[in-house]
Amino acid sequence: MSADVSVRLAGLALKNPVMTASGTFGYGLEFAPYGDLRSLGGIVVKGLSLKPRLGNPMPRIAETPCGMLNAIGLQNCGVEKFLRDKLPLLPHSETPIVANLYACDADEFAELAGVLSGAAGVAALEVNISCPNVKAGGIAFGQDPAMAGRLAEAVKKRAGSKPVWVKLSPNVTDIVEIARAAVLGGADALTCINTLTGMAVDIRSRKPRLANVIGGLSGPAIKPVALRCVWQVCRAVSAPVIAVGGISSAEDVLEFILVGAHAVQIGTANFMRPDMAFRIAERLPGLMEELGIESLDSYRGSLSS
Amino acid sequence: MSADVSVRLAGLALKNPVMTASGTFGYGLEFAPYGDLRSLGGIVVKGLSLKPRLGNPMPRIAETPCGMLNAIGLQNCGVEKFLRDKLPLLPHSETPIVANLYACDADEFAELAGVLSGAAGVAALEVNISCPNVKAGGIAFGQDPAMAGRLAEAVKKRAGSKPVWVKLSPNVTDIVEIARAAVLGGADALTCINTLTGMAVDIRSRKPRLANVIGGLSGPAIKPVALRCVWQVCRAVSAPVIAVGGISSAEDVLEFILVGAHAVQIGTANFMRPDMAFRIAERLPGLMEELGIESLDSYRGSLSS
Amino acid sequence: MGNFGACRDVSILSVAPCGPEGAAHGCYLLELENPGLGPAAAGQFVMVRPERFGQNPIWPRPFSICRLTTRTLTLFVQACGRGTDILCGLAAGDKAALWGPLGQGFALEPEIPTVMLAGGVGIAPFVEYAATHPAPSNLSLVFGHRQPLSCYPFAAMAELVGRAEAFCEKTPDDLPVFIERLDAVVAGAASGLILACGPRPFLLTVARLARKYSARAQVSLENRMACGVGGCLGCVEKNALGAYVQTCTEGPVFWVEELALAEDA
Amino acid sequence: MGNFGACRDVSILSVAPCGPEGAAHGCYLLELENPGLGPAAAGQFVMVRPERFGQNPIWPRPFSICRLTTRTLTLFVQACGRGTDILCGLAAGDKAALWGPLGQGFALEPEIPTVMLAGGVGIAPFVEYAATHPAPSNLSLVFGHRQPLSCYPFAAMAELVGRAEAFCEKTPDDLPVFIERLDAVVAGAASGLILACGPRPFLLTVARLARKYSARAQVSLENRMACGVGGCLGCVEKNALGAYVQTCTEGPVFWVEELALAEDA
Ligand SMILES: Cc1cc2nc3c(=O)[nH]c(=O)nc-3n(C[C@H](O)[C@H](O)[C@H](O)COP(=O)(O)OP(=O)(O)OC[C@H]3O[C@@H](n4cnc5c(N)ncnc54)[C@H](O)[C@@H]3O)c2cc1C
Ligand SMILES: Cc1cc2nc3c(=O)[nH]c(=O)nc-3n(C[C@H](O)[C@H](O)[C@H](O)COP(=O)(O)OP(=O)(O)OC[C@H]3O[C@@H](n4cnc5c(N)ncnc54)[C@H](O)[C@@H]3O)c2cc1C
Ligand SMILES: Cc1cc2nc3c(=O)[nH]c(=O)nc-3n(C[C@H](O)[C@H](O)[C@H](O)COP(=O)(O)O)c2cc1C
Ligand SMILES: Cc1cc2nc3c(=O)[nH]c(=O)nc-3n(C[C@H](O)[C@H](O)[C@H](O)COP(=O)(O)O)c2cc1C
Ligand code: FES
Ligand code: FES
Repeated sequence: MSADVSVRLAGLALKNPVMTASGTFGYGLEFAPYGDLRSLGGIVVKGLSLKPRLGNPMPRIAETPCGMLNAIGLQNCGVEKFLRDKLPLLPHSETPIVANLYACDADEFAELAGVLSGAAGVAALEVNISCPNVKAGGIAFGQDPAMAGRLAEAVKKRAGSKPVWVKLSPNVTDIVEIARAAVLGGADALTCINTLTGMAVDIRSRKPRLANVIGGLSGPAIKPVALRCVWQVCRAVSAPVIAVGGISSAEDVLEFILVGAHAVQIGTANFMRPDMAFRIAERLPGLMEELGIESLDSYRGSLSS
Repeated sequence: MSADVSVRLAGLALKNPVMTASGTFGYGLEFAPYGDLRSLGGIVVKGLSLKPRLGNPMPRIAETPCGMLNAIGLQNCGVEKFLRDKLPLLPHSETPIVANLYACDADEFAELAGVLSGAAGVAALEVNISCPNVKAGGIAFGQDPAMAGRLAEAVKKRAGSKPVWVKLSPNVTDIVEIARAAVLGGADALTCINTLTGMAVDIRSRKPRLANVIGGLSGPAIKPVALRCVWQVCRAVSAPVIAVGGISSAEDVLEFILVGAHAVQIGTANFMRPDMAFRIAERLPGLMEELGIESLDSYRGSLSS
Repeated sequence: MGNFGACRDVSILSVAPCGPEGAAHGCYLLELENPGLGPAAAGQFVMVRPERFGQNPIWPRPFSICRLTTRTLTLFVQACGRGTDILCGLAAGDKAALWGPLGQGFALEPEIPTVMLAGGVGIAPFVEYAATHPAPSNLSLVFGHRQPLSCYPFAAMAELVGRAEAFCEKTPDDLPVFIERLDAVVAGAASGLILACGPRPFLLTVARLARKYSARAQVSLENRMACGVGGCLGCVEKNALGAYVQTCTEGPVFWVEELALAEDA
Repeated sequence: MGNFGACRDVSILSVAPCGPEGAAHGCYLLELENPGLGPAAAGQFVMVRPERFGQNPIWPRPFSICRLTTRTLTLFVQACGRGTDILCGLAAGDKAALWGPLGQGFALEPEIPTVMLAGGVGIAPFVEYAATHPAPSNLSLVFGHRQPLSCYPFAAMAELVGRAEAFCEKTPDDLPVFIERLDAVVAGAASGLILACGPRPFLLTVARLARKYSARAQVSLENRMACGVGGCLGCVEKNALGAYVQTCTEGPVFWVEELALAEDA
């Protein structure tokens, strides 16, 4: 009798709660040599924009204690090319493929949603209103409740039948306020959290370690912040929450389910070893059995205090 | 020819920029067996309140990747007992001893400042408007610019000749806004940053790892966030900034000076080994010589981009 | 770097499983250079932070002084997590920061019959206690354990002290039997001195029995510690007056009646 | 845990200083189990992440395949930071995650006179290149180094290839002399094939000289990498079209004219 790891998430049925986080798993295909993509609960691809984007100058990444900084700047091949060249190669009929959307204003977000709403192989739209690494829009969207609500609404209107997830920034005074606004705007689920804004410098060259100066902090270092954000948001809104931030083991997955998350995404940990997400998905049912947890539904949000 | 590590900081002359952070160095005396307290640039003692405080229930601390969470809840012996029993034992004529103030409202802060303004051995007052671990006041003060300004003003009015430092929270959308308000309110210097709000749970017992549920994240894990905050604040205000967050080596000290800090505080790293702050203070001039840095004044804020 | 005082960088002299089955059960004896630690009372502890920790884990780890000679410090360590796994995987020559002796040790009343109640790794401080006791025949030891007896430094102690018994807890059913035995031991020793070290539930039982029989008893707590020197206020325990006291400086050893021991901390 | 594909857990077979002075200068040869890596082209690399890293450092580390046999993979590693220090301190039996061969190797044109320009640890891929080249007498090696020559796998290569010379850069004054020598070498080899691996300034010099003499040249970049498999977009380099290309999948070896090599990255 194996533990039940299936999850219903805003209209999607996931085999298991282990998805991959946008920007840390390429377009999925890069990781196919390291595991069976169909064994994952879902795959969120690199942030897509209407037109291809060059991204930021190099260097773009820096290592930090138990984590890393990135300022990729949303380099991507554009939504058209993704739909034409990448999506057909992904196992979209067996595993939900989620598009992560980046745009500079509400109109552009709406247009992008419109393009993706018609793509059969796309299971959901994740709206990135929290990228710290781009000049226009980006994080500012995710720091203003009114703006967050407006963007959620704009995307939802054009998303057709696709569920809309809004991805929140932790770089705010009150994440609950933004979460509520996004749900009011029409978000079907919330993804918590994007990176923390950080910085690193080289004392010898006297230069920032990222050409962009500031970047997004991710990895195990930020797990306590992610856990706090997910817990706060789960208590405040009824929409399901997808947790992301520093997860690198099946134990970590259960921590986030315990505070109320429906599913999780593996981000930076995919860099620790390219089979990480596969290993975590495989390990989860066994760990649940060891702990006497019959199903995620029974465990979810059962934190006592 | 030894590098010049002396610092002038809002009216104080420090031998070197290496101070200790409030709450991580007891009342100073606890660390006397591990080094010469007079060799430090300054000692900021545990947060003091008008009356003694019990603090939060246990457990109060939890280890996290490259960091820790604490929810001590400002347990302290009260300002009277500090002035009577602790301060006289500290080398206050050779090393600045800084009082860290905690109170529940502006009146109480003002009263506390009044008491401390008359204490000859206290070199400066650091106002903690950013503690995430107490119910009343605490972090909420540091998240509202108007409130931050009001508290700075209230303390400054009663501080007499003592310089007033305001300690900022990173748990805000825009730390610069709070920094500006504190300086307008009369802060002579700003301390950046207090802890990030975080959480940890135990998947077996299904309980939070802290009795207080949430706590403050500190240690090397948060250094990139602290560095970003210090850089932002230094560019925005002319008041000197005292940097704190994840510093655990002389190299780290220079990183913060490079982005504009006047001085630094060693916090969680004091737990890694009780002679940490002493070692960093001793190592700094040698490191500067190796890098060809003649004085901190010449290096401060010299980040190129 | 100079010497700053009581925190020293020392070499690991040896790491060896305790007994033939020690490795399989994670029980090790670590021998470190003694850099000149002051005189220690049994029950005091040291903080150890191997270089290998890097920045993760962040905290040092507290261990009872198991045996201190002029040249060496021996710790008895159970590998049960990240930090102890790293420690038990060290080799001779590896470096660690070491400070101590810290805290308050056990009461020593040489003429008084003294019962040592030890649970698991809680036996560690009693090795030193017995070895430095002026009249070890006044000592008796009751030892509850889960791993094979040879994994603990029990045999040598048994030879030294007046009386020693071991109780192996193999299944949960054995627990009430052990508690019954403890009840009898405390009842019989109520006029002497009782010292206990072990997991928290074990100490709570001892505290309850001490109250029941009005015995003079001390317990050694193992609260989570960040600094070990009184600087963080993280390791506190509620005392009988309702205040939180630091177990690293005012403990780890307390008289039972000093504390308001809660079931849940 | 099952086997998920091309990322495997392997044992370290040995870690040994390279030459009698290797340890003093941080130069090591690491021998790992070859878990069945597919056929590799010299210039391709592997990602290695020892268990010992824990969660800090977070990234694996990229290393050129220095020698690959059916049973073993040899890396030539210079200890120069946190990760390489840990790697060079490993012992036989320690475990590491290993994936590869990754990226694009050097062009192989057996009949064409080929000059290998190596700087420091940049010699590593050329060991494999020479060992697997069908006509090594067509190869020549120009090697710039700072540590004693015995710290590098130079001698064995010198025996194998047609011509080998080494240039020791002892002081900053030696640099212009070395660059002059490189100028002459590239000028003389302009009709053949030039391959370069080493620090970025060295590669920039080679690229400049290749343009100057219209030589066909490849350079192997050592950009910072987080994933090594094309997943993070962190390791990019600007190409001649102004786009950012991943050096882990489209490189690390590039034809000089493919790139817009900037002095400063
Ligand atoms: C005064 C004192 C003396 C001790 N003497 C010994 C001894 O002689 N031999 C011995 O093997 N152990 C002793 N311990 C316990 C030892 O310190 C812990 O087992 C060790 O710190 C766990 O570290 P870890 O990284 O392996 O475990 P972790 O991975 O950190 O945690 C494993 C478990 O141990 C608990 N834990 C973590 N840190 C501590 C801590 N500092 N104190 C108590 N529990 C903790 C955690 O909550 C968790 O349940 C002593 C503890 C104290 C406070
Ligand atoms: C394709 C490729 C092949 C390589 N082959 C070899 C080899 O055969 N032998 C060898 O000794 N080294 C090789 N390197 C370089 C090696 O990966 C780095 O020396 C190593 O990652 C540094 O890790 P560290 O933790 O010791 O240094 P860190 O402490 O991380 O940093 C030390 C210095 O190295 C730089 N650095 C950090 N990470 C990298 C990285 N991933 N790539 C390049 N520079 C980095 C930092 O900016 C810093 O200046 C190769 C690199 C690449 C990309
Ligand atoms: C290299 C890198 C690129 C990322 N790109 C994106 C992106 O395109 N869109 C997005 O919404 N989040 C992006 N993120 C954020 C991650 O999806 C995730 O929210 C964050 O890294 C926290 O999770 P982690 O700690 O598990 O990495 C990126 C993160 C990294 C490290
Ligand atoms: C155990 C602990 C107690 C603390 N107590 C206080 C306090 O009383 N007042 C205060 O202003 N900050 C307090 N802090 C915050 C630190 O002074 C510091 O701002 C923070 O820990 C970040 O620095 P670090 O990463 O170097 O520890 C405390 C931090 C810790 C870890
Ligand atoms: S462990 Fe820090 S005060 Fe006791
Ligand atoms: S290292 Fe991640 S894309 Fe190249």
